[in-house]
Amino acid sequence: MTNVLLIIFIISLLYVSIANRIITYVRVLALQGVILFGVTFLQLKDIQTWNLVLILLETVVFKAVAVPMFLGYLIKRNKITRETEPYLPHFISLIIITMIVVITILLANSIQDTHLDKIFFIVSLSTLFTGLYFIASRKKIITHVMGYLMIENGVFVLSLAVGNEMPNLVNLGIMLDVFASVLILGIFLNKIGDVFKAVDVDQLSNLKDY
Amino acid sequence: MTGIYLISAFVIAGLIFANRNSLINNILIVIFGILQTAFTIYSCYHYKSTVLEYFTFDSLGLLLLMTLSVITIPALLHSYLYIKRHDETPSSRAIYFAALIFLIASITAAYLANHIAVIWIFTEMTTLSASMLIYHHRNKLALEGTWKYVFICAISITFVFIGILFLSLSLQHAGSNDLSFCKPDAL
Amino acid sequence: MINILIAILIASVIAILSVNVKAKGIVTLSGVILIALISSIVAVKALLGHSYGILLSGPALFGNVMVNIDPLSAWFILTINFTILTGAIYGFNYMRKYIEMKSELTLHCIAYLLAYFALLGICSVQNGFIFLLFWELMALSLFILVIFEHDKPETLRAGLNYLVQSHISIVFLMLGFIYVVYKTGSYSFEAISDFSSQQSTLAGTTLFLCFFIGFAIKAGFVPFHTWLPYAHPAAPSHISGIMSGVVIKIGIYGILRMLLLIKTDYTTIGFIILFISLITGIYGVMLATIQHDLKKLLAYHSVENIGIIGIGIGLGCIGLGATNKWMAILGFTGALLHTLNHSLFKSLLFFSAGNVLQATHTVNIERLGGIIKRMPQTSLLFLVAALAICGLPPLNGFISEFLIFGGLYNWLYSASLLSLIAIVFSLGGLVLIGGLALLCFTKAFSVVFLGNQRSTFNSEINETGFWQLIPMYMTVIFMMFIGLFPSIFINALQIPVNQFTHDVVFNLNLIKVGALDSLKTLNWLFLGFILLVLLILWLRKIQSRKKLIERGLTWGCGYSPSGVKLQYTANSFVRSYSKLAKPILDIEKKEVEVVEVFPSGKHYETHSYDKIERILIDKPIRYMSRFAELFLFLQNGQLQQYILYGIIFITSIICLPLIISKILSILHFLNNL
Amino acid sequence: MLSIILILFSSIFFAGFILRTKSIASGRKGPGIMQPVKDVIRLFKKGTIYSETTSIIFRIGPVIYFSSVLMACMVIPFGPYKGIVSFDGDFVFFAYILALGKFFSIISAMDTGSSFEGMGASREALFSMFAEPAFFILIGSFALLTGNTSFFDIFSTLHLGSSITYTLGGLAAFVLVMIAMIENSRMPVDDPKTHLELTMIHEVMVLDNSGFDLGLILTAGYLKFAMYGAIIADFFIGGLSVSFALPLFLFIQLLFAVTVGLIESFMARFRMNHNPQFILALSSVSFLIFLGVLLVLEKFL
Repeated sequence: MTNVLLIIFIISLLYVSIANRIITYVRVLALQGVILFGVTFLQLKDIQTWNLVLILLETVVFKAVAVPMFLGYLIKRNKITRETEPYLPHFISLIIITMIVVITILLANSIQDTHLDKIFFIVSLSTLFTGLYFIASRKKIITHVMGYLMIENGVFVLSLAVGNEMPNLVNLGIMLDVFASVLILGIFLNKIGDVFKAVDVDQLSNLKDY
Repeated sequence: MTGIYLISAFVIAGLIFANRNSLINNILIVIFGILQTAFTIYSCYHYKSTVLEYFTFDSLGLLLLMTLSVITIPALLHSYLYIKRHDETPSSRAIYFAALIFLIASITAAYLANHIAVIWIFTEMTTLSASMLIYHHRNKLALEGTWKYVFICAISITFVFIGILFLSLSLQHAGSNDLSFCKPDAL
Repeated sequence: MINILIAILIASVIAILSVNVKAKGIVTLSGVILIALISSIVAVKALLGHSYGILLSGPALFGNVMVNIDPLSAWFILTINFTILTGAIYGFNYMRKYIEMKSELTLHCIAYLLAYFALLGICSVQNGFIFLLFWELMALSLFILVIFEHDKPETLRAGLNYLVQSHISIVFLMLGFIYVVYKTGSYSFEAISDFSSQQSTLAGTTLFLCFFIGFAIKAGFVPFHTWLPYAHPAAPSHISGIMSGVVIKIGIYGILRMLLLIKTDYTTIGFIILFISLITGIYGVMLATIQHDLKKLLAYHSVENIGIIGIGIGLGCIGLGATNKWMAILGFTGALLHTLNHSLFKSLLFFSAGNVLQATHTVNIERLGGIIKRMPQTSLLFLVAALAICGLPPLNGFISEFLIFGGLYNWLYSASLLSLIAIVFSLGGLVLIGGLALLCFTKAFSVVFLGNQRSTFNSEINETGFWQLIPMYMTVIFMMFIGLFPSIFINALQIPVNQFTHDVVFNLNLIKVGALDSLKTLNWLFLGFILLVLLILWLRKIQSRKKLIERGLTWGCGYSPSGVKLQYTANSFVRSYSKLAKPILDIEKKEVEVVEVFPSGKHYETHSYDKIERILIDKPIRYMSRFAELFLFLQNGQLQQYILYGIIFITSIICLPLIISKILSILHFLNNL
Repeated sequence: MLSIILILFSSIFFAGFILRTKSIASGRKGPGIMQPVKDVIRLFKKGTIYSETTSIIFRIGPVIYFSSVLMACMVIPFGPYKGIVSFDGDFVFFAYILALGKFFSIISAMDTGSSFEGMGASREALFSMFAEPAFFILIGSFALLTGNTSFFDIFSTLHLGSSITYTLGGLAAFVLVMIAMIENSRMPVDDPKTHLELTMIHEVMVLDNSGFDLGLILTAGYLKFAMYGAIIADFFIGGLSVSFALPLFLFIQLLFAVTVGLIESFMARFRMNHNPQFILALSSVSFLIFLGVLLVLEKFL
């Protein structure tokens, strides 16, 4: 069951790469939150109950509901256009993300570690790199935030791999999630939307060396 | 002493943030300067000892701490003059100094921490306070700088977390789950 | 004693911060006097053989701190005390002109005290860690002192240049200390001694060279001298005086201290020091001669004099290596005495230059002239110092150079062919230095102070106030005292020099060897010379009483317009020299060729530049910045690209071990074929 | 004591001999031997005129110049007899006290503010600077040869035995003659009789001096000649007894004066910008002497 959920997770990544509208990204993020909730529920059986509850709350309330709603609110409030506006065509994005997944599989195959659950490793790494690729290849700042959230999800998957032995690390990861998301989204909500009317990264390139 | 230092530093930061009276704020800043210096001297005399389980006065930490403390005094003085000259509002001044003291205290704690997760936490705290300082002027450039700083730092801190995860994985492989840098008795 | 000194320091700093601007100087001055008094008492005792030593317990980080004032430290402390004291008195009056720069003055006063304290600390602590702390304190406080007039961009640039180069010096010192700590685990100076006696000679020599470079940057040995000609002119005159007088001497102290500690092959070290010092001396004075900026000229002369001191040290080392006792004694005595002498006459020269600067607001010697009629006291003080720096009898400079010559001639007896060649070149070099110094100071003195005034100034040129002249007179009296009664100082130097030679204390009255014996005769000769001059002056007075004494125009060979424009300038004075030296130095000429039948006014300029600086500093920096410009595109302000760099980095980090393992397996496969 | 009396004695006649030689060489009868001394005595009786530009430096300059030369004479020995003083390294004192005199003569020339005198001063400073290494290396070589470092000890232990030592002595004499010429600004470095201010060195420096001061400067010049003559003579009379040494000394002084006169009569003056090369060549000759000394001491292996 866990494996099935994780494969759906990877498919969501591929879907995101060819999505045309920003609202799709938000939905995919919500979906990933739900998947993570499922994985957590199935994976973390050995830890204390209150800890598990905290993690589950985080995935459902924070990742699957609050953040997507907040993103939708932001898009409306700042009147962000619906197109995703990538630098590269969707077709190439798809190829690149497929390549990322293939390479991570190859990479995971070459690791000999009995403690490491391969599928977690593959999913988390490919999510991570997809997120990074997202940030590097999209024009809008809000998509950068989404790329970052995707990276967080990848990290969360990885932390689940060690969650049973070290629940503290998962807590740390949650702290990171909440903290960074609040900080980044807070700045975005409060200032960037107000100060820069058309929210394009090209406007945010005045600080440079030449 | 370490606990006292951390608590009082954060309390001072909080008080400065809550308080708007410039005289009391200045007194608090001076108190913090003295506190920082005293703590540095204290740590010099407790070379290679461990406190509060997670903090160790090792050579590297001490060296960096001394550098920090040497820079702290002029930094506070310069901030005082700078703020005075730029005719700030009481609230922005309070935020500035609270963030500065918060930053210095978190850096100190990060230097002395002997556990990778503790370092990680304090590093995140430095990101938070430094971004407040960067955003001090509240203009377009400051916003851009803050955005870039926060964003890149967030990604980097995520990667640090991934590193910690990998480390813990390989530690399990080696049959251990202790994430501290070195045992107190190995110092 | 240490507690009292620190208490005085802190009390003075607090007092400076709290009193009003007029009293700051008095507080500083009294602080300096108190510290000088206390440290002098201790130092004099140490110089007489009762070393002051105290072991302060320190934290485990750097171990216990030995504060030890041995005779060598004592000699330097006394030198520092005198120059700092005169500098403080002079500066107290000099800075009155800047009374409206309140905060700068506060900082200046505090930095002066701190620099003084750091200098004393460097001379007395025997712990590498604390030594470096004091060294840093000195570098920083001097930086603040130098950039007093920080609104001038060139001052700030000179200050930064100084700051950067002092930190390069600190890096080398740190390397040395860390090397020792790494090997022995202790910061104390004894560890250096232990280290060098345990390790091979090569290790000892390397360690010494590391320290030598660090100290040489401070002292201003060529090619590490490039900060000196910028920092000295930029600083206020009393700071130039103490910088040239004592701060660069701290480098000499460091070299001597390391010589005491490191037991190694003294002959090799001696030859290296001798070689570098000769180049330093000759190059310094060669460049000094063509300068048009009075303070820059003096700065290059500091380089030259460091060379002379270095020659003395080099001779001493070679003497130690060859177990030629008298050569070592003469070399070290000459070097130590010249250290004192140079700090005296160089500070005096800078003070005089400061007087001229305040009166005329320029130090460009081509614009000055005829100042002796307006400022007779300053001019005569400058003249005396100029005579001393040229090493002319009967002043103090001659004594120390005489001792160094004595060391050189003493070397002759025990020398191999190689050292004989070295002797000839040292002799030739030393004499050439003397000759060029003569050329340079006749130029400087005569162009600045003699003849007619070359340009008009806005304000009336007046003699400097009495109180500003007092420290200068103190210095002159001290200089003459050394010149006329050198035996006192040679005797005082017995114990410090003895630290190097490990000889029984020699009694000047009993030795019949070499140049030391000659000093007694020289005493009488100098007195005789002064008497002779007075006698002839008296004779002339008697003669001229009955005769007609007229005043007239200068003889202009039948053509006598007002002589201002026809006067010989500094540039023309050294023209034949600069033509000869042109291949070695870097002299840039700007002239306009006369083509018209009726030429209009033409302008002619020459500039000199330090060729070593151009080759060693400017060129590499240019190449480096050109190389760095290639990477400018990286910092382009695009957030995504910054993230991209991260991706590339992480990918390569992950992939590298894999690729390497694949390559290794291919190699393995190839090997097994 | 004997040496300074002899130097003073020979200085009285020295200039006269030079003048007489030159007169004879050019086919004239010339003034009497005592004429230069008479000139000086006349100057001593005269009044003085000072330029309005000058300061106190101009007044004390000649006095210090004269005193320095007189002091320098004191360390010169006469063969087996010491000078008034003799100590290790006295030639350093000798050179530096002369340099002191030169310093003052240069700055007093610059004090007048005249461009001609500045020109002379500049040249004097440069040329004497280049001459000093030659002198020091020369004396250093003989110090090495004899193992002593004072004029008296060097000369009294100097034994010219083999042919190579005679060569060295001859070369040394040549270098010293040339140094003397430079110090006194005579031919071939400088021609005091050109009457062209642009080409003179020493003479042009003292254009403004008159009366007593000029007398001092001229006397100092004569003393310098006799002093260098005495040094040259000392090379050859070191080991001899007085009865031989005294006539030989006077003969060498005479020979020196005649040589100077002959050089001035028959040689052309160098071009001014060739002078530094010539003077540096003297240093090379001194270096040769040094190598010769190494040969004598068998330091070459």
